Amino acid sequence: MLSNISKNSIQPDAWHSLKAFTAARIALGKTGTAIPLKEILDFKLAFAHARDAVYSLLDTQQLSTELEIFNLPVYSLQSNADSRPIYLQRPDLGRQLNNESKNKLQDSSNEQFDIVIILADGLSAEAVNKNVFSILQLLMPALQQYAIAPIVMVQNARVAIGDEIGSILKAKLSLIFIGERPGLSSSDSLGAYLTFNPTIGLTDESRNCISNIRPEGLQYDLATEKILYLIQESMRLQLSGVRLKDNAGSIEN
Amino acid sequence: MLSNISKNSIQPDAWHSLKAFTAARIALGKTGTAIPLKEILDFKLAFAHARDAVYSLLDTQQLSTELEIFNLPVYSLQSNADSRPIYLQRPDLGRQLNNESKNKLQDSSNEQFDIVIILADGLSAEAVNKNVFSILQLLMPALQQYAIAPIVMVQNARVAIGDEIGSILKAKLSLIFIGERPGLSSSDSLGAYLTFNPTIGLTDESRNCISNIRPEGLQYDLATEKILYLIQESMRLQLSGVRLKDNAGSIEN
Amino acid sequence: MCTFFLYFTEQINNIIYGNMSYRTSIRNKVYVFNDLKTLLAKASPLRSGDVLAGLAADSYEERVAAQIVLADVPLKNFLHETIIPYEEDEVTRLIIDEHDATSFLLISHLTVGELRDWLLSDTADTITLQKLAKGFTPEMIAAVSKLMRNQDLIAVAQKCGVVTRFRNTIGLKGRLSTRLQPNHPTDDMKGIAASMIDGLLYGSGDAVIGINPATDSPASAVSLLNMIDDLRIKYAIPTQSCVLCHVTTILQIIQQAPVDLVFQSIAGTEKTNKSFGINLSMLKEAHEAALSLQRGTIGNNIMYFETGQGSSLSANANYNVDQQTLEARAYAVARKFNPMLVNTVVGFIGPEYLFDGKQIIRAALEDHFCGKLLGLPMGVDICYTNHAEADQDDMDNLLTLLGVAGCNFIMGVPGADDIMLNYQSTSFHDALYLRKVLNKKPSPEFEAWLFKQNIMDEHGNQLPIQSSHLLLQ
Amino acid sequence: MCTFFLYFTEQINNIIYGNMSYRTSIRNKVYVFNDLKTLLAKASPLRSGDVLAGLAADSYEERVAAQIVLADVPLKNFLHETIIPYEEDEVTRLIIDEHDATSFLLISHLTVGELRDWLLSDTADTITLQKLAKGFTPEMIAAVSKLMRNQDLIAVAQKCGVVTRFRNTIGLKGRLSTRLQPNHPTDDMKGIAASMIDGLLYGSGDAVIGINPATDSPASAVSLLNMIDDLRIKYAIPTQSCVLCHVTTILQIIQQAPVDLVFQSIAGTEKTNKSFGINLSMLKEAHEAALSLQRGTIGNNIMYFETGQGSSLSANANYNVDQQTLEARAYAVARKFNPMLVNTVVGFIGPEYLFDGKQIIRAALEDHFCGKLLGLPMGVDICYTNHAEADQDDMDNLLTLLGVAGCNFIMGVPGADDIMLNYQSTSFHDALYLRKVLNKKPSPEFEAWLFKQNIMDEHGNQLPIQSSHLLLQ
Ligand code: B12
Ligand code: B12
Repeated sequence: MLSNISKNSIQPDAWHSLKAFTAARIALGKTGTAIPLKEILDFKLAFAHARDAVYSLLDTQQLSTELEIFNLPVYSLQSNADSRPIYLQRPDLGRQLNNESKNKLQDSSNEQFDIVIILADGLSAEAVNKNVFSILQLLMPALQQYAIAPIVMVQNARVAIGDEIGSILKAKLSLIFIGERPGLSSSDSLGAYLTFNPTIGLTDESRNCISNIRPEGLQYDLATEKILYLIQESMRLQLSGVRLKDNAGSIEN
Repeated sequence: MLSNISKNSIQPDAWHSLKAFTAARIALGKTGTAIPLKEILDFKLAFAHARDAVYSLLDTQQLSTELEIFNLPVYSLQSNADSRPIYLQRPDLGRQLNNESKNKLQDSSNEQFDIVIILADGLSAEAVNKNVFSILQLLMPALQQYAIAPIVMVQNARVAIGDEIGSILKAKLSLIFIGERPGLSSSDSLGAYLTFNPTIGLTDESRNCISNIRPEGLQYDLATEKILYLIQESMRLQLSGVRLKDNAGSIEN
Repeated sequence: MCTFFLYFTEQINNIIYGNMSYRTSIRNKVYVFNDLKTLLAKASPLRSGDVLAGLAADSYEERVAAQIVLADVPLKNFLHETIIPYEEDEVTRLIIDEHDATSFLLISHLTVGELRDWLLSDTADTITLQKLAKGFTPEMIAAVSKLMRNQDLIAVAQKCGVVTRFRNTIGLKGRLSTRLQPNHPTDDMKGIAASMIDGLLYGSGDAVIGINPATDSPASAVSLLNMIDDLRIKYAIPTQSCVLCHVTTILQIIQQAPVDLVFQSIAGTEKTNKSFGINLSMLKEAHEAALSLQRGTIGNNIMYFETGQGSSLSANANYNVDQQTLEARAYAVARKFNPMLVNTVVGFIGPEYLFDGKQIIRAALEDHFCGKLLGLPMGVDICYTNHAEADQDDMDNLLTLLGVAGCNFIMGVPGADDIMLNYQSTSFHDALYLRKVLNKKPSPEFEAWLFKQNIMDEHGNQLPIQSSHLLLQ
Repeated sequence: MCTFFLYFTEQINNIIYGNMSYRTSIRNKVYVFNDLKTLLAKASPLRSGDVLAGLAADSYEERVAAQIVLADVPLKNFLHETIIPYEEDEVTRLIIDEHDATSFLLISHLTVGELRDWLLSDTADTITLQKLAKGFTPEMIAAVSKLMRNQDLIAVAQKCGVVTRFRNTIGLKGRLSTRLQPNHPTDDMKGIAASMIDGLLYGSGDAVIGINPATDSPASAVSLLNMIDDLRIKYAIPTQSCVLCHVTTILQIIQQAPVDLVFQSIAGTEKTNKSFGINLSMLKEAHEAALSLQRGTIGNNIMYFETGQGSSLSANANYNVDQQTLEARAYAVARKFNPMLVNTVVGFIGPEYLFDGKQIIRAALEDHFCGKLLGLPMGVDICYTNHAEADQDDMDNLLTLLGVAGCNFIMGVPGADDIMLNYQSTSFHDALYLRKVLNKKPSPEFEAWLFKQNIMDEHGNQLPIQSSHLLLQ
């Protein structure tokens, strides 16, 4: 009886084939009630990398170069959170432009705009670095009917910083692309938040969200479709947020 | 049945009178299996104060004044642990004199001594501030037959710093008084460690320890008795540590 | 020890400001707490969110001073001194207007400290605690939790029993249920189904099969609901489903879709709820609409709420009340609607509110305790994000502690990694671990189903599943 | 997930240095670990003592890399690559010379990672684990513990069973024992007796009544031993006593005093033990002397050892081995002498070795797991000092976790406050809490005594004690 100790104690799961349908950690198998060590170590390594992604930096250089084709002024701004550790502990500061940035923006223009597009690092600059240009390439041409404000890149930022930026630039609508917190299976997931009539002090019921934008998530074309639908509807109804529903037709059809 | 909720749920212990014999937290009573809240809060407050004691400072001013009556030079030195947080994390540094202190001591004398007495903050400077002078008042007169080195006060120090000090001063024996880690019921407990032939690199089997010196613990006169016994025996046997036993007769008799 | 008798606690009626002022002195230092909400905040165990809000005690001594004072505050005070004005906040109005004075009579003579001591006494048994639930206000329970050690929170919660029913029974003694959470970043039907099958074959999903949809599209919600319902009917699974979109979205589709439980995130102030795009009357409307569908077979607990410390501060809607007290107030919102499940998503937001594993563990035990005492079917999403100072070891600790405390349900996420919400929760395996080391079983109806499907045996062991298994067809 | 397959693990025999070199690469970064002891250190969960020693992994990624490599190391390697030279260290010699090759044969084909997976499997049951204990070396078990999550450490330890006997039986399933620790700063007989009575009336003291004497005076040790023995005989208490002075002091008095258990602090290297003033032959001498007294009535487990991570580094005797591996090596010393009790005093020394509650909890679970697998009757002194970053909540967590893990015994200190050793441990109440929430009982012989003395009823509830109670006379 005692001689039966086998090199492989794992009970595999018979539904391994289902893994084709999702990146979720399914069909891991088990030993007793536990996850096999191989999977645990894989998880831990992903954890190491997700934690690193939180500290990734917005590649403003690269982004600026890419954005040139849109022929719009580009600003590179900072929030009031001076460092990453402060950013993580002080979401309030991440919602405010620092003084220098505020001045820069205020001096920039007296025009009124329809839409301001903002690129913010959020919790994963990697997400912005990797995805935002691809989606803008699809989106920008479709926005030709609107007066587009200078593009704003902002570091150590939270979603609500779009309210300040939008109001300074007197934009009817702000669209902020921001890095979602990194997960183990995707440290580069982009979120887009849309706010009609951006004004300091707004809260999240006044926005709409398009989440999980990345090649393995909501793909660029579908994301663009959703964003365009929401922009049109927002402009038509003159509002955004919970009363604006995404009736663009489900992704599946 | 439900109306029986009483203001006082505590089941007191019938042996309250035993508290007279010990400062231990006995006869606390209980509610269910739990300690009554009043006692929990008392414990927490003591915890606050014990934690503060860790950060108390050696009152070198006051101590110097007090030590004057012994007519010995007094040195005030520092270990290589520059701050309290470093001290707590780096016991190795707390065992070394910093350079300045080392030089000071090396320059001080070429004599040889029998005994060097060291006052070190350890984990509670409070313990030294409160107790050491009282015990030295009893101890010093009894040490007249020995050549006593300058008294050394040292901050951010561990027990083994006595080895370096003793060897620089070429003392046959070092006696370090040091603050024991503060407890909830006594944040000012003093320890004394005695080492024959102090040399850098010794470990604790080579020392003797007299612990819990304070009015509510080992009282000054009894502590002095013990220390004197150990010094005499150490000098006689030319050793200290596990092979030197405290046969001075138990405290009780 | 004897030092205790040197501290004196006095409460003086501050005529000038028209409210109570609370004070004590320790070693000649006088500590004054201007009002109840300040006292509650200063008495709270340290957490980053209260520091961020500028409400935390400045020193450990000040925290203990506040606890000493709080211990002597009569429970009655909580009915007279509201921490957010009655006029300004519908949650306060709910708390005060629906407070059950009859149950409260039984404890109205106690102080907060006396309540703590009584809760731990043997006379505070399951039945008595159930009877008292409606007599407690959230603030009273938040207050008492601040005086409790983790072991107290566990021991008292273990004595509570809150049982709810829809298609099965959740919260019985010796049982541990799970929400199966098969999220997918594009709401892909096959991807979600794959995770669901995985979970079911691991014995997960008795509390609810609940999907967070990636989009808030009503059409997508309808498809998802149909998909789960088809599966549930096909395999006759005694459980309930939920798509966790915004309550307004559910209201929009409730007539066309098989809606079992109605979900909503809720918080402890009207203003925070407004930032979530909801208010009490919307919840009432949703509750009534769902009830009218009459889909529950053995019970009518039909709401699923999620909460979590920190959301009010994040929405600038905290009224300088500490985050744990606000969390308890969210439970007043929840209990108005007899929910099937209440889930505190404790480490979900991030380190700005709960910095590390220690704070997450403490908060989870508090939330579970407070919810249970207030009569709610509490589950906990044992979780953390990658920007917090926590890891799987902290979650293992919390998981085990909540098991001992008698938590109604936890999450079941494939491999503990939510690939859409981007955080780590508990895996299907984690639930099996907990059931095994504490000898717990799933909900009885679901357990019977697992036997029938040859997924689990009577000892609670998972059985080997062949590729020919019904669920894999 | 699929990223896993991108990492490759290779082990190449490094001919130049004559030992194995261990390496892997992650995202193009190559990680090389020169030898087994480096690998073990880098694979260790973060703790301050390893940082202090300069041995800890530089990043979380490096730690995981080391764990990935360690998983593939064959158990056999541990017999060939000693981490402290055989020639230099008697603990290494003990480990190698007394290794049971027959038991090892059963697992000799496994790697560390395969051992982890097997330990968690259902085939690794209590009896099999008991049979294997002597086939494990401390380093193997330390290695496997580094690959385990807290829940693994708990689940596997729960399956172990180590039972010892002297005058009662300690370590049976469903039992939780306590060392009654009635210390006093001046060894005052009445003071100590008062704490002893307090503890006994709270159902504490079945593992041992053990006093740390404030002085190391032989005369005082004799008085203390006589005092406990008188009390034990007078009330016919089925337990054992111990005075925790240095083993040389006990040896000096063993012929004149009623010595039940012989105590000594031990560590995992010869050099550290030397700094404690001991070596293996002294322990052997003490063991034999104590056995010759024949005081045990139902068994002959006669030694009581204490250990704790960090002592080797503190004595400059760590040979660049991480503190947890050294701790496991101390267990090899312990098991040589069939101890009645082994107690890891986990948070006792201070933050330089275990910084905060999280590190203390992790270390305690590791120690308990390693000791149990090596066949030792492990107890844990769940404790912290006032210079560490820990508090009662951390201890409540650890207490509860160890209860689930099946820890043999914990400490019983009046009010959790040791007034002589100056640290916080567990109180008599804590043990009652744990017994209650987990439905555990004391050692059977002691339980019967508690019934007889009307201290406890059959449900494990404490009975009210009148001042006329026998023990109070
Ligand atoms: C954290 C989080 C929350 C937290 C936010 C609190 C906080 N202080 O951070 C809490 C738990 C309170 C929350 C609540 C809700 N959330 Co949410 N949340 C997230 C999550 C997991 C991460 C967001 C993030 O990383 N932001 C980036 C950082 C850098 O920015 P930030 O400024 O710190 O974050 C702000 C926004 O994230 C915003 N926010 C959070 N959720 C939502 C939802 C909507 C619709 C909007 C407009 C804004 C918003 O709150 C933060 C503070 O202002 C995302 C999932 C994801 N993968 O992104 C879902 C997500 C954004 N939330 C979602 C939903 C549905 C909700 C709820 C509406 C659920 C409900 N039925 O009540 C509520 C209410 C939202 C509201 N109106 O306030 C959906 C949105 C779906 C969609 N496409 O519309 C997402 C995508 C998850 C999901 N699929 O279920 N959420
Ligand atoms: C911490 C501690 C330990 C730790 C020390 C490890 C470390 N790195 O800190 C450990 C657990 C290893 C330990 C072991 C022992 N200890 Co011890 N220990 C203490 C304790 C609780 C606190 C000491 C303190 O605060 N020091 C002050 C700080 C600032 O100085 P430090 O340089 O950091 O500490 C050094 C000394 O404390 C020394 N040390 C620790 N214990 C002992 C014991 C003796 C006899 C000596 C000479 C030195 C010594 O180790 C430290 C590192 O070098 C005291 C009780 C108390 N209230 O003081 C007992 C205490 C000093 N220890 C005691 C004993 C008996 C022992 C043992 C001999 C027990 C045994 N039978 O094996 C062993 C071996 C000691 C040795 N020769 O090394 C007794 C001494 C009694 C006496 N009057 O002789 C005391 C008073 C407790 C008691 N009553 O049981 N101990």
